[in-house]
Amino acid sequence: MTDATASAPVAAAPAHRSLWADVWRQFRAHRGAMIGAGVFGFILLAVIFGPMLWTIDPGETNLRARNQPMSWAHPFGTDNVGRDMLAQVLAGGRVSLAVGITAMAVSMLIGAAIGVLAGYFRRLDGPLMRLTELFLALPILPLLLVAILLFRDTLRANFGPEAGVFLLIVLIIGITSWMQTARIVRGEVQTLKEREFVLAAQSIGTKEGRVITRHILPNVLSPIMVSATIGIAAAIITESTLSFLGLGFPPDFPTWGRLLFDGKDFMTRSPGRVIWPGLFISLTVLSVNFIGDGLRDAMDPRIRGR
Amino acid sequence: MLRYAARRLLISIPTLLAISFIVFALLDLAPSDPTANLPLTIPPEVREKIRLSLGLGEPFIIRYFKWLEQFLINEPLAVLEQMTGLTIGDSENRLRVLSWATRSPVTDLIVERLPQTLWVVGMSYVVAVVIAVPLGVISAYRQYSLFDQIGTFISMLGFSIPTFFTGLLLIVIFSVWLGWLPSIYDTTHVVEDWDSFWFQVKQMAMPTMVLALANASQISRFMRASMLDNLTQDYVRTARAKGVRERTVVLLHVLRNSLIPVVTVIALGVPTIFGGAIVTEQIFRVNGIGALLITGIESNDIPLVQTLTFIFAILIVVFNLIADLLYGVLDPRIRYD
Amino acid sequence: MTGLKHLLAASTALAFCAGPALAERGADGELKIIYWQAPSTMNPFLSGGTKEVEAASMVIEPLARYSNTGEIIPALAAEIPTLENGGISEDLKSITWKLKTDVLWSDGTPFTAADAIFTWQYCTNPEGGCAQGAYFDGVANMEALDPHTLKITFTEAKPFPYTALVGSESPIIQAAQFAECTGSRAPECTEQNFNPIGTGPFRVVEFRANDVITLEANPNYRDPAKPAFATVTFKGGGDAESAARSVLQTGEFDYAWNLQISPEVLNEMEAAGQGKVVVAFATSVERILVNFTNPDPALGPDERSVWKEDGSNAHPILSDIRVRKALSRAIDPVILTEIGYGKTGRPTCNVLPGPDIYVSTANEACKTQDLEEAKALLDEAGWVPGPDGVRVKDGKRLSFLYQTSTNAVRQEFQAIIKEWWSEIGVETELRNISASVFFGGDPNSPDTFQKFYADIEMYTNNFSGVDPEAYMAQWTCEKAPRPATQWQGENINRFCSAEYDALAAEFSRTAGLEARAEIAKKMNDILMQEYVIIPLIHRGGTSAHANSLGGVLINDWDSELWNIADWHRVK
Amino acid sequence: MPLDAAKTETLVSVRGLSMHFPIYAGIFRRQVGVIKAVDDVSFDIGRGETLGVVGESGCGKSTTGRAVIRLYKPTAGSIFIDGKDISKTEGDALRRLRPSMQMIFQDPQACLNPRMTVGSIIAEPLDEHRRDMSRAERQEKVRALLDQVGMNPDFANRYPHEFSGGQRQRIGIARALALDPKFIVCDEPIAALDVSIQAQVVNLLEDLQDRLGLTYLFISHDLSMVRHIADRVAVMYLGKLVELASRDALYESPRHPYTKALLSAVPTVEKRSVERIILQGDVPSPANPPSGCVFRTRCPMAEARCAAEVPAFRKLADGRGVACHFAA
Amino acid sequence: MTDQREAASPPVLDVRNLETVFRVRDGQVHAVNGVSFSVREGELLGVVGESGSGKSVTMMSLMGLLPSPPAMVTGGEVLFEGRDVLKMTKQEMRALRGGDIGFVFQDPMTSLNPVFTVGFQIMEPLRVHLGLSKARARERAAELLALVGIPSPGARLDDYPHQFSGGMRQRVMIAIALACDPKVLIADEPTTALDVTIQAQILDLVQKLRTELGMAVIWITHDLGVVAGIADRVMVMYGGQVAEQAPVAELFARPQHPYTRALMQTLPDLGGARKERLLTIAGQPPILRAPPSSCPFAPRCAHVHAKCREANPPVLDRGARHEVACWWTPPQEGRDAA
Repeated sequence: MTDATASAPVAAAPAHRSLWADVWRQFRAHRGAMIGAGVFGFILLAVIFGPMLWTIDPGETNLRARNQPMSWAHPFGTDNVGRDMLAQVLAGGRVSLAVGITAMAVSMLIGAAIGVLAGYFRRLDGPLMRLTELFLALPILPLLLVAILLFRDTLRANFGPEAGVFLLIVLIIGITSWMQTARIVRGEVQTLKEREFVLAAQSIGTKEGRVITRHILPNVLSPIMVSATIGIAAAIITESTLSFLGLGFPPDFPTWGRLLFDGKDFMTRSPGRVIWPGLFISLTVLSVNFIGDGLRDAMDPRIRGR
Repeated sequence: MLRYAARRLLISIPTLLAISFIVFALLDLAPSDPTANLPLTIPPEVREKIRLSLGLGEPFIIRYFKWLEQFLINEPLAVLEQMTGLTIGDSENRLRVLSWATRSPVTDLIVERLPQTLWVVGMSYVVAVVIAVPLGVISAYRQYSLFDQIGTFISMLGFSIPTFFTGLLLIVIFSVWLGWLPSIYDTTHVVEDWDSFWFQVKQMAMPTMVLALANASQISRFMRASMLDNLTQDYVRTARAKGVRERTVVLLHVLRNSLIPVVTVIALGVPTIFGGAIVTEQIFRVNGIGALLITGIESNDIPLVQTLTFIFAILIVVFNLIADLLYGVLDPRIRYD
Repeated sequence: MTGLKHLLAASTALAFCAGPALAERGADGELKIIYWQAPSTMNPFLSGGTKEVEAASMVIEPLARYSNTGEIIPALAAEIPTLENGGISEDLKSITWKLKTDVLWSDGTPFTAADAIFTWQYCTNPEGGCAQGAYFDGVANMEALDPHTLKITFTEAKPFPYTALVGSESPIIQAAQFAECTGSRAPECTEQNFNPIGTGPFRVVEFRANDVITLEANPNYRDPAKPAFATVTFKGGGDAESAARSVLQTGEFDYAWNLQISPEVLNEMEAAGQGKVVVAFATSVERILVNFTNPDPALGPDERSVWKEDGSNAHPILSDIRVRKALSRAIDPVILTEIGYGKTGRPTCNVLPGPDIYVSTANEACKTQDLEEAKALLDEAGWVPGPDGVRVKDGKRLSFLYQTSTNAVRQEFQAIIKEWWSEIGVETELRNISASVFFGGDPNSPDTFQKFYADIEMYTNNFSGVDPEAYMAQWTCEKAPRPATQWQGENINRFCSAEYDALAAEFSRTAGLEARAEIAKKMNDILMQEYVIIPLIHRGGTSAHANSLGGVLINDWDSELWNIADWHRVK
Repeated sequence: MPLDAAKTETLVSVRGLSMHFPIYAGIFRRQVGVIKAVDDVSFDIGRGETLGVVGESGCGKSTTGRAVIRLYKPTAGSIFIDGKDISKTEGDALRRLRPSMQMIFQDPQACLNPRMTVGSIIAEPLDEHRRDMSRAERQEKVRALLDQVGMNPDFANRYPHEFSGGQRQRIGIARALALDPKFIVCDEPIAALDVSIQAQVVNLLEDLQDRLGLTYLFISHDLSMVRHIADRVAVMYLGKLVELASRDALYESPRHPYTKALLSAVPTVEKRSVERIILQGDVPSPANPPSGCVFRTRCPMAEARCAAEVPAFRKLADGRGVACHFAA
Repeated sequence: MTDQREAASPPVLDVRNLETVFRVRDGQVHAVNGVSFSVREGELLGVVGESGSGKSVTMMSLMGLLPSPPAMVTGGEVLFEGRDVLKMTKQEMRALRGGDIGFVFQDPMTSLNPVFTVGFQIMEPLRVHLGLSKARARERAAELLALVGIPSPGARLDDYPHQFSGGMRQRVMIAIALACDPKVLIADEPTTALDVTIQAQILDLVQKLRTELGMAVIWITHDLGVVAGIADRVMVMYGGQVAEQAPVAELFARPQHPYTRALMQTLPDLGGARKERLLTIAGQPPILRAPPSSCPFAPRCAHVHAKCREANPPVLDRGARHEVACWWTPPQEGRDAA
């Protein structure tokens, strides 16, 4: 396009702003993303600080207050052994979100590393892409289930019951979900590599490592961030699916998926046991997806120009 | 193109072998015991005998190669024999992959389960595509319109709410409260007249919808993005400058180009049809492949899980290849040599 | 014809449970049964699972079976052999069964003693991996005195000889059909294993493993008026909750098995009015086991949780009976029952909860929780409350590792019991292990229930049939699992008492129900009063049937489908 | 005279430079051929001189430029800079040579990392090579460089997207100057700029050359701009050097039929008497170039001989070089 | 020749005071501000300007080819054979596009639909506008390919665009534009993406076709050299306005607008004496956030004076069909020393 996209900024008085400020400006214009960010922020704050305000121990049973509906004493009601649902949902959210975020971080780390290496070094491209294909072809859910059976107890023994399972689930989700990111990053790196500023860095004599860290990585950050939001959402869903199938965290360890699994039998009797964790899973995933959508728009230079 | 396909196929072979080894090894290493689910009243000597009778006495590598031979040679031959009625070689003494739980050939179990999975999951996929493509097209064409906003929100909802949640919700609403639809899928149901057809429709409705919602969400988002990419291309302006009707511009020029990536995405999703929808099948008791896998895992039926997992891997590899080739067929710019 | 007489005798034996006027065979159409754990085979010898055994019980039958009251009644046998009628030899070393003479297999061929003998050979073939091998323990020989008389001889005196070929776990298969399927070929006979020819009221039309079994009335069944149903659809898969719903709420099925779900949910579903929940109690007890040996990880593999004759390896805290008793006194089994089982369980103070004549009444105090007494016991034992509420003695905290298998109800129990124990100053670390590992018996895994690398563990055990001899013999010293036995052995507690061992030996020599019951109760009381085991709940088999289904007599001693021939539609 | 720079001593000397890219095909990805992007090219550039390289897209001029400063590893040939053959140098040794030769890129949008500030972009070569300088010194140098290319030194902490194309090109030039190079390859530095801006950049390049005694390899498809800036001009076609002559000689009396056609095709404001030569057809694929003379398929003078025999690049009487059988 | 035609025929396309605005996030960009011009049958109007000068937007907006939103034509009229295009229904407008008015765009690589054969794309306007049968359309398409100089046209109809080189693709684009014998051909920088030797081929072709077919051509370019070679009249645009408009010889002989003059001076020459130094125009072309209230070129103008900053100069005819929008009058010395 020639004249239609009047993208050259006015030379006279360009407000001094970095690229990220620009992205943020565009992001703010995306209503869905802003609502998503608000909801996600709220959930995040709630699960981080909520347990400090709502101090009931989520594991504390109260046989005199079983299957309570919503009340002031128990805003989300109680379960069939009288544990407070609000406390459980908050505690479960900590785990679910921590799983989501950590698993995403693991998967991004692997995905970005493999993507950058494959995209940047031609020699590594073949083998690394074969590896990616191999992982893509591995049916994830069954292997996930098996791996959990396989390593659960070893890790439990070494890291304690909670940290062990957490580590395991996070690692497994991370290790089995990096492939899309790697592919996207690789593609992006391959185009970036042809961009003249990379050539310019080479002509300056910048070392390869620094070319990657200084020129390649910052520029693949936006696809990585978009995949990251999708990754968080996917990891939360995967964890809850595993828990739902009864194969994730053990029953005494509340996560949203686990709460949903335990509560599903009580769906008609105390709907709160399903609705609250279900709502939180859905809201979190929804808001994160909307954030991803907004980020994608905000970082897409074609859209940003408009 | 042919040469490209051949090359891709050749590359897939080592990949598949590697996968077969990983699958076998992982499952074999899993601390699962085929007798763990038996009642505690069964004494240990008997358990040990059961284990030996399941072939657990041999070393790992031997079992791997045996399984590989059974899987790659014996099972295909057996399936072939069943389909054609011919007898090939020594079919009596051919060692097949036997399930630990049922002691029957694993492939027979899979063949038995395939129809319901193909029906329900396949139908949901078809429904998803049929819904998603127009949805994506309109959403993109009317970007930021109310339709687009609502469509985007619904499709977001579709992949934000896990299927187990929607599934349970539907059961409570339609089976328990309203009593309209059966909550348990009858795999033996045979469609022979209008009524039985109607029953089939009713029993497929919920699982199909749950899966279709999830799938349609993904596909429509892809479709929308792809349409948006293409709507701003120069050739669209050319088509308009030719005086072509707007509908033709969108439905012929833009859609044709936008479908290229979407079709490959759709092709990549096909293995999941064969793989079954583990959670949905479990919830609605559609005892298909996914449910088989879960039972296999729960009852430590390692040969069954190994075989299913590997078949699934093969399907993924094959459909990856098909997706690539489709790309070449649909996009004249791609020449694979 | 003698056949007719026998047949009449048999039906009179069952008359008390038969429904209203005998209808025509197949008149009631289709029966829909849901077992949420789907059967994987119809051959109970290849799978010890309850679901397989019960599914098979519609098709193949034993010589005798247990009624819903735990009584032995004839099935393929004409009568139950006893010492009185001479069916059991005086030296208790043989039993002679008279078979019904008019029984036909579903393929029309006659049933004879040869089939019974074949079944014994089939199951005891060393290469076959028969899951029911224990039923034939001690059988020295089987011979056919005539085609309808079977003599079983035992290697030593057997005071309770109704094991081999008795009960749904030990039915008789047709020799002609399985002749080629012995030994290592047993698993390969898919057709036979999925579609066994039987003498029962139904025969298989189609078997889909782990999914659905379609059956139809056996045209050669010995009672021409039975079964009332023409076909049975036996669906599997899913979970207990939705199975219950399909019978109690949506009415899609007639009968649902093993509804282990939260009592509140079950009650609510039953309130919908479509069907009834029925419970039968046999011998299953959910119990807490106390480790008598030291599970300290610091000890080596040969020491940890290994019982030593010199007592050097006794548990440092739990070997004090006052502590064990205190733990028991702090538990309220009534509340646990209410929360976890409702009417599908009842609180118990015995590890041997049935049949009725074996049940001791000496331990009822355990049903009432007494935290004060528990505290007093701990005080007495020298455990004084520490600053954080946890009791200490000699600088050691009163702290236990409490393990069980992964299961929602068990984790709830763990949480509640932990709460109670913390009230008396006991600290508890909870641990749950996936069932397949916990019960998997892998000698290399540290997490099996046999290894007991914990202070306390909890699970359910029972015995099949009605005779507790083998069950009670589990707590003899020699049965303690240890490295030398590859960690096999049933004395999971590693409890060792000369008095108990002596009683066990006596039990194995005593014939006569009354005398045997006396000994069994004594043994039970020792285990209870030593607080070796803290029994929690006597668990029942819970099922649900539609209101329109008649003739159901729930039975936990045998297959729940034991009298399916009598089931009928209530008009 | 033009082959060996006469004006002063030679700074850059390229001999027989070839840059071939392999083509892989078939089931086993075997190499089935090569794209001869640059094929046997030789030239010299004198100190302080500007050598223009012209040709149509795909003729190999950019590849030549990149190969000369060793952004590629040449397939054959040698490159002497200041008498030192750098064609085989690798790794750290090559890195140490970088300061003496720099490059200015075509796309002012693409050649600046959008995530870095102008200051850090210009400082990057200093960070890499001038560890001896203190932070403050480096900052001072950046300011000086910005000033040198006619930009406000205070712009150092802004981002590239805040600038117009011409300004970005100035930033690119400042970066190239940071290490005080002797030799700069200008790869179509004005192609992406508007007409009114092109002149600004070209004037700046000329000023810098005068002031700093730079040597340029100026690659462009704009023949009038090359005429303006270059001292000598090389014409490339399909990876080959077809003519190399001093500016005036080339523009006044081109000898190679391709040069003639190229010159006549340029639309100009002034009326020209030269008969317009319109070449037929397209440039052949470099993967499958014609036999003999690569230009013969479009050459109005082509004869049988041209298909059989590769014309040598030979020196004519007036010192220019031409690769044509018929040039005299 | 031009004068003759002027008397003989009314303008085919007459644009008056066209205004186009882009809605952007933080306001508006006034891309076209009161542009007026006309073309007659057989006339080639060259439109020159830098990027952002509004030359493409003008042409796109008069045929409704700009995406809307964000673009909006806010004023003026476009008379095609006397009818106002801007008031036409969608159907009428469509009949005009591709029928009476053909378009050729800048980038032949992206302007053709990659997944349809070239034949299909040429046949499309034939079938839409002329209602030709498939066979007839194909025949005609082959003729058109032959007309634009593509060898073995019949065989190449079934090829896809990627099988053509850039120059060939531009020929295909021209064939599409010519398919229905348009009265006006609008070419938007059709040779910018091409090499000079290929550009020469295309220029040659268009010149030939124009005389053969007798259509009016509007040729947008940023290259003064190109218009000098082919145009009858030249319109120079700046800041969304017409800066100067004159017959080609007149314009190059006596450029009156300071912008035109400066533009000519910045260009190096291919022949003649080499300039020691190129003249430059300082600063950047403007982006107008509001309709210009002063001369948009004033900030960069060498001859700027107070009035330029106060009012936007109207387009004034300075004789010899030479129209200029400038307050300044160059000294009457004939040809300015360029």
